[in-house]
Amino acid sequence: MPAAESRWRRWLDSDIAWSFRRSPVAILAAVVALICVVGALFAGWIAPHDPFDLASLELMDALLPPAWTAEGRATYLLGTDDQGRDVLSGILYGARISLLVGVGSVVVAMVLGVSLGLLAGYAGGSIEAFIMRVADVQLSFPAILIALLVDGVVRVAMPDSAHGGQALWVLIASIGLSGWVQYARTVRGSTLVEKRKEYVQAARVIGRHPVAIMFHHLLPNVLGPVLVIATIHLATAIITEATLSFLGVGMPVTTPSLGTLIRVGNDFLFSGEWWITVFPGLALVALALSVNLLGDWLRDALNPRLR
Amino acid sequence: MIRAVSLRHLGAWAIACAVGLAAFQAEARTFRFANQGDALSVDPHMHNEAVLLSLTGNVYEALTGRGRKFEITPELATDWKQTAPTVWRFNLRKNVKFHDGSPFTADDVIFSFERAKGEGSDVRVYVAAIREIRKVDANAIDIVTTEPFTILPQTVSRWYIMSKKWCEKNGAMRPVDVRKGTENYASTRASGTGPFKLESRQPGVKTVFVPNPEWWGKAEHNITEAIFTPIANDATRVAALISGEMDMVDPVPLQDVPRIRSNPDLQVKQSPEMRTIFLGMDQKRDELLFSNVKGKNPFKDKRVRQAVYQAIDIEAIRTRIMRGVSTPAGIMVAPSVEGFVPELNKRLPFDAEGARRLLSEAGYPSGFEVGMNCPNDRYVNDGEICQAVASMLAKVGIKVNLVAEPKTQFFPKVLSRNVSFYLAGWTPASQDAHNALFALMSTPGEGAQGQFNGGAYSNPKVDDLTRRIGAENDPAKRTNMIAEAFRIHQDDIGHIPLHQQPITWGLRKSVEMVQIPDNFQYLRWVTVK
Amino acid sequence: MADVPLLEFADVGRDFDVSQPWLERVLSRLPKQRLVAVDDASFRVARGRTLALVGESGCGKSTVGRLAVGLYKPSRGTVRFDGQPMPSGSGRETMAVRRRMQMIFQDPYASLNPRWKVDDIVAEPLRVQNAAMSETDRAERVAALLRQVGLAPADARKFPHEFSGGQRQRISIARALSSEPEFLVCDEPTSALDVSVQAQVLNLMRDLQDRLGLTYLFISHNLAVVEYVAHDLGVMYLGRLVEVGPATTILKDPAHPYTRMLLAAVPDLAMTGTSRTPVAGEIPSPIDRPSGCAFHPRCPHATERCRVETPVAKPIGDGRVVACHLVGS
Amino acid sequence: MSALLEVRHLRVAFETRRGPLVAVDDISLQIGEGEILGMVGESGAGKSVTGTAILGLLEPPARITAGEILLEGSRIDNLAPEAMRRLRGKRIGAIFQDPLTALDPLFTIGQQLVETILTHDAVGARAARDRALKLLGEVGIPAPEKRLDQYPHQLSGGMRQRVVIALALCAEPRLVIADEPTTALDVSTQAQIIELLKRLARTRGTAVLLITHDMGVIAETADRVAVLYAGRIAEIGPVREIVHAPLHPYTTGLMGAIPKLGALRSRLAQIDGAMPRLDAIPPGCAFHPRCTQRLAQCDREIPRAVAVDGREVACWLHGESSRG
Repeated sequence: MPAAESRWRRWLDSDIAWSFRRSPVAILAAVVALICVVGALFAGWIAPHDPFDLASLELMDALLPPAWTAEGRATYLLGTDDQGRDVLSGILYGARISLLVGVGSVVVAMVLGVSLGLLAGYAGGSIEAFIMRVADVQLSFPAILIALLVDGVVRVAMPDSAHGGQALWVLIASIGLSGWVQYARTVRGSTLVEKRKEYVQAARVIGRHPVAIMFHHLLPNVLGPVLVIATIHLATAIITEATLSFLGVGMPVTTPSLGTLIRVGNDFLFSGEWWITVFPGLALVALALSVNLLGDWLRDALNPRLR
Repeated sequence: MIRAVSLRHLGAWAIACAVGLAAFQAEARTFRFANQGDALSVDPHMHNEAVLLSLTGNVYEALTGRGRKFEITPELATDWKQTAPTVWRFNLRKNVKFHDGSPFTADDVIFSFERAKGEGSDVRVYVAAIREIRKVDANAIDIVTTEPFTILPQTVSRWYIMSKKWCEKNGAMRPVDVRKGTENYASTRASGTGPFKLESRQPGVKTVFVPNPEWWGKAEHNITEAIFTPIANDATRVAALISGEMDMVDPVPLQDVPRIRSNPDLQVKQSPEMRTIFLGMDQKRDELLFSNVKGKNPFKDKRVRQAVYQAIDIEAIRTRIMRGVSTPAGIMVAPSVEGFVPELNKRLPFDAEGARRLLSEAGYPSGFEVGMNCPNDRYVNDGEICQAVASMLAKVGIKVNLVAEPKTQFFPKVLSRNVSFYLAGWTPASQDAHNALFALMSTPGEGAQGQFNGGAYSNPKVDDLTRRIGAENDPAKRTNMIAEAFRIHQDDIGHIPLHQQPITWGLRKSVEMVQIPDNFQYLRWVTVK
Repeated sequence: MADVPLLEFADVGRDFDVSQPWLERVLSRLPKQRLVAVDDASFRVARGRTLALVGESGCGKSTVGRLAVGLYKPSRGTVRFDGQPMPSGSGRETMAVRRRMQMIFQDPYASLNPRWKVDDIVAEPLRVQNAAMSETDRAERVAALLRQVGLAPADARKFPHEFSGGQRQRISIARALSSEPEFLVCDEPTSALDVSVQAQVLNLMRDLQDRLGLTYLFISHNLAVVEYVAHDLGVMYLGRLVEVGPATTILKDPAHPYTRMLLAAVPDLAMTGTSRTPVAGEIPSPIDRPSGCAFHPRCPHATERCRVETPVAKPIGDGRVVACHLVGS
Repeated sequence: MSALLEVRHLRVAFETRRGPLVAVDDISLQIGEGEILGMVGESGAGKSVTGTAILGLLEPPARITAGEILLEGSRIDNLAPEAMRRLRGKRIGAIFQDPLTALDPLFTIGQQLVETILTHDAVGARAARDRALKLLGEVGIPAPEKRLDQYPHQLSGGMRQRVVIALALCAEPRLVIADEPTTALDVSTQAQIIELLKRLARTRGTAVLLITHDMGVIAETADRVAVLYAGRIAEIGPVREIVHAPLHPYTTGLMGAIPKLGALRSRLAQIDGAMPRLDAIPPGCAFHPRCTQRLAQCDREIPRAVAVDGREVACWLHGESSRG
């Protein structure tokens, strides 16, 4: 595959790759994020236990401290929770759900925000005014509040959605809906700049449909900043999910995300079983911080003025 | 110039503050207490649930009450006697006024009877045995029971008397279910005869009580105000106690008991609760609402119920989840309940292998799936117990789809019997086994019979015995009949009793408060040093 | 047939709404503001010829160009293409006309989508207007087009940023030619280019006209550039055509005072060292156009009549049409 | 004529991760009092970088890697930033292409002028205002009293550029660097600004470095001209001679490519190809791939500037050998 190889070489030679190699923070963040992502994706193979398999839980093994302490057991490296669930496995599986919700809600927010931003920027007039006023109004509320609101509405509308698989989609939808504004505003701004450029006019002269112009011409040119926002938003979305789960409106205990694990563990913080909450907490910090640092680096790397 | 004025202002203000503060300290004694949940309403007939009855029990009173030792005491009735097998004469306390100023009379008792047994009432169980109430005069009534009913004074102790005039005036003739979005005057306001008045209430936020200076009794407390706050999160509740924000919290999570004990300013008050935690199974429907088994109901098969029973490692629950302070139960009532049968209080052994065998005998060699409903803010570690049960059942092949939710969502489902498998707890309000047999284990029927029998367990023998126990005056016969009923139920595995949980309060050392086995928190016995 | 001009503007006007956003306008009680970008524009472009429009910023020449390709619809008057009024909308008729016209833009850095490869850019009109064409035919056509504008067929696989400004403008031209148009609007096609490259592009455009019989509407602010390409010339000032006619005639003997001023302002290499008197004043904003003849505040010959009465464009005999009170009377 | 500004063998490079890119290489020039030196070249030839280097406004990654710059005999390229800042206000003025960015939109024209005058001279506020008025009159702004209280956005482009020139002249600098001062303006306004620059040089004796891509502007304005190609001076000398009889093949091509009035629909002479990018400057004479009179040594050795008939030209055609 010489073509692929040369593309890889070109990538290695690009400014982004160069700036990455020059940034120890970015490398460290990437390594940590990679560990988190690999651990989450391959939880089924890596994790010593399956925390979702209720049959494998041993209640008699509950509340064991980490392996290196006197009462710890080697089979439970980071100890067990009150149900005898392996904390390490819980973290790996929990990170998978956190990542899934994070990525899912970023995709929802991105698709929604980019489409609305493109539409607002390209169509202008009352469509733009309407979309952007809605965005302004939403922006005056904290994202977590919007997410709580959406979540609450869905729960009232579908009372059983709080459980099982549906909770995941509800979470993705509510966090996604709370985050589209940033994308829409950025994309609208870039679209306003891009649509005045002559290549857009050229496409109009050719007679291309406005939707085609929006998606074929404008979209690729406004995606740069979107990528940066998406990365930073991923960290925010993971945190938001954790917050919602911590508040008890996120993932249920039977399929815990990192936030749920922290909430469950929180009850044991006073009583000395610190490992139940501290390790998921550290995992969350590592995941969110590394993704956020990567986003910061990407923003700087893509912004020539800061270079 | 401006500076001088403002300084003088400041000085005056500071003095005023200091004086005010001193006066405040001398007079005001506010008692702050917290529970993990709030009452749904302050209408005492709206919901038969301990937090509501406990809270409103400070404002409303019943004909009979409970003393510090949980004994039956005169309250709005000064004395009573059985005048015929089915007739009881209650002499009412004179010169008692409701908080709105209206006098308490026999009419109010009759009104409260109609209200408690009427539409919307959740407390029918307490008046179910009563056929009618006859007014003798303004201060005496005859209560006629349908059948001879020996434990009437115990049974009516949680049936609170409301003012007829007040209810009529404020359009609160019937209790309404706030869960259905309806509310009336009595949902957030109260006018009882009790030692405390309801000063204000913000549902879910706080409820404020102040002493009733015109109470008929002699105050045994020394507080000037009591503020109740629901704090759902265990850690937050404990933190509120430790930080001094709360004077008393209930419950203290078991894992936090050592920590509170080690605090020199705090104490833990713990005693076995009368409540029995149990599992219920739908044994009526031909097909379970939440299961992958179609066309039949596995729980109708005793072998399945027994398999569930024997799959549960109660020792593990006791030592790990209950931190060693629960009392495993073999029957549906606690040892402190009148009629408890010690020789029956033995559990089937934990035997996962046997459970699997029973399941395959019953035709489920690879198990089945069932939905389980569970409260997560009602009992001690309720959600955790359910999770543990789910994982234990998973080991024998029963896949449990657990729905753990706040009690406000949980209870309506159980009461309407729209559950397949559930966890609940029961305290016989009359302190008598009959209440458990009648409300929990009898076939759901007219009025309050089997009202809390969420799985509709039904055995005509139990029903018949229960009726006869209610009418039996001979203590020995009665005890035998109770034992017989429990034996039948135990043999049927109508429910799976789990354990009695401890009542665990966290208090400041400066607070004295009486703990009774039904975990009512009476402000009338609170003293703050 | 030959008598029908390929493009004809008949009393065409175009206004723009330049009001503040609705909310601000309502809050500060501002009236709606209209900008008359083009007014009373009448001219014809014959087949195979080049009409150059010249004028300073804000004179409306770019608006005329966009009206000519249908990017804007006229507020008044009619634009006819090949004798037919310009269709609007996105129907088949419009597409049929669109295929016959193309546009080349000023900024070679903005007129090519930076994320597209050259072959996609050049083939875009083909894909839109001739969807039935096979990929191989299309690739061949792109290669031929690139050769035609002096680029290598291998350049098709590159991105625009790999080219210099002049090369990009060639790509623009290739794209414009891909649908085999008869008519090209060239909006300042060389003003962003360096002189040496400008010469290349101008020569290329001339060659293409000779070879393909193209008709150009050439828009520029530079009279010297225009001289190299134009058969006919239109001079615009503040939205109006002040003088239209054969380029030779106008450049040799400008009739309108503004044309004269423009000619005088072109820096002349031959005049090195000698000083001359520049025209006074600057172009007013199109939003507040002077009354009467818009040029009167700067015109050395302005009379009272110029201040009051808008001059009507009238033929002055030698094929020219001039809008000035002082000319032809 | 003593040189007011002297640039000796200036070299400016951009430090990149692939090594330095030389944007200006071995440029030497002098400007005398009252003289206008035009600097012409295509985009990327290094004109603006030279101007910025003289102003001491180069920002990383660009920096001077060789050569020196002398103003009135003393070196200014090695001054501390603070000293250079004072010098820029006082002795070197600057005019840029976009007048709007050179003016602060939040202050009136008068405030900006008066403040600039007060920073450089210990005069009273009233005197400063009088001087501002005089300056505005001098740069040809009608009704200067009225303009003094206006904000930049209220002025037209030409007026703004005049204000920028007035600002540059506040401290009566000895040298003015004008970087494309007319590019953003309409032709009629451009002619006015050209006249203004010429008058300034004549009456005040200010030396002007006029950077532009427009040979026409140079021809009209400058006394001498330096033609830049790929960072080097191809040819430098009196405007009239270079315009009429260019020696360097690049200059010749450039002059031929400029459209001139009176040459109706004739074909333009053109130089094929384009100027190389900084990262791909050919060896030897950078122009050789485009040159029609290429010699054998052109792609090997960089030609040194030689004096020919009062000008200097860097081309092997005019080396030692061809000098008669």
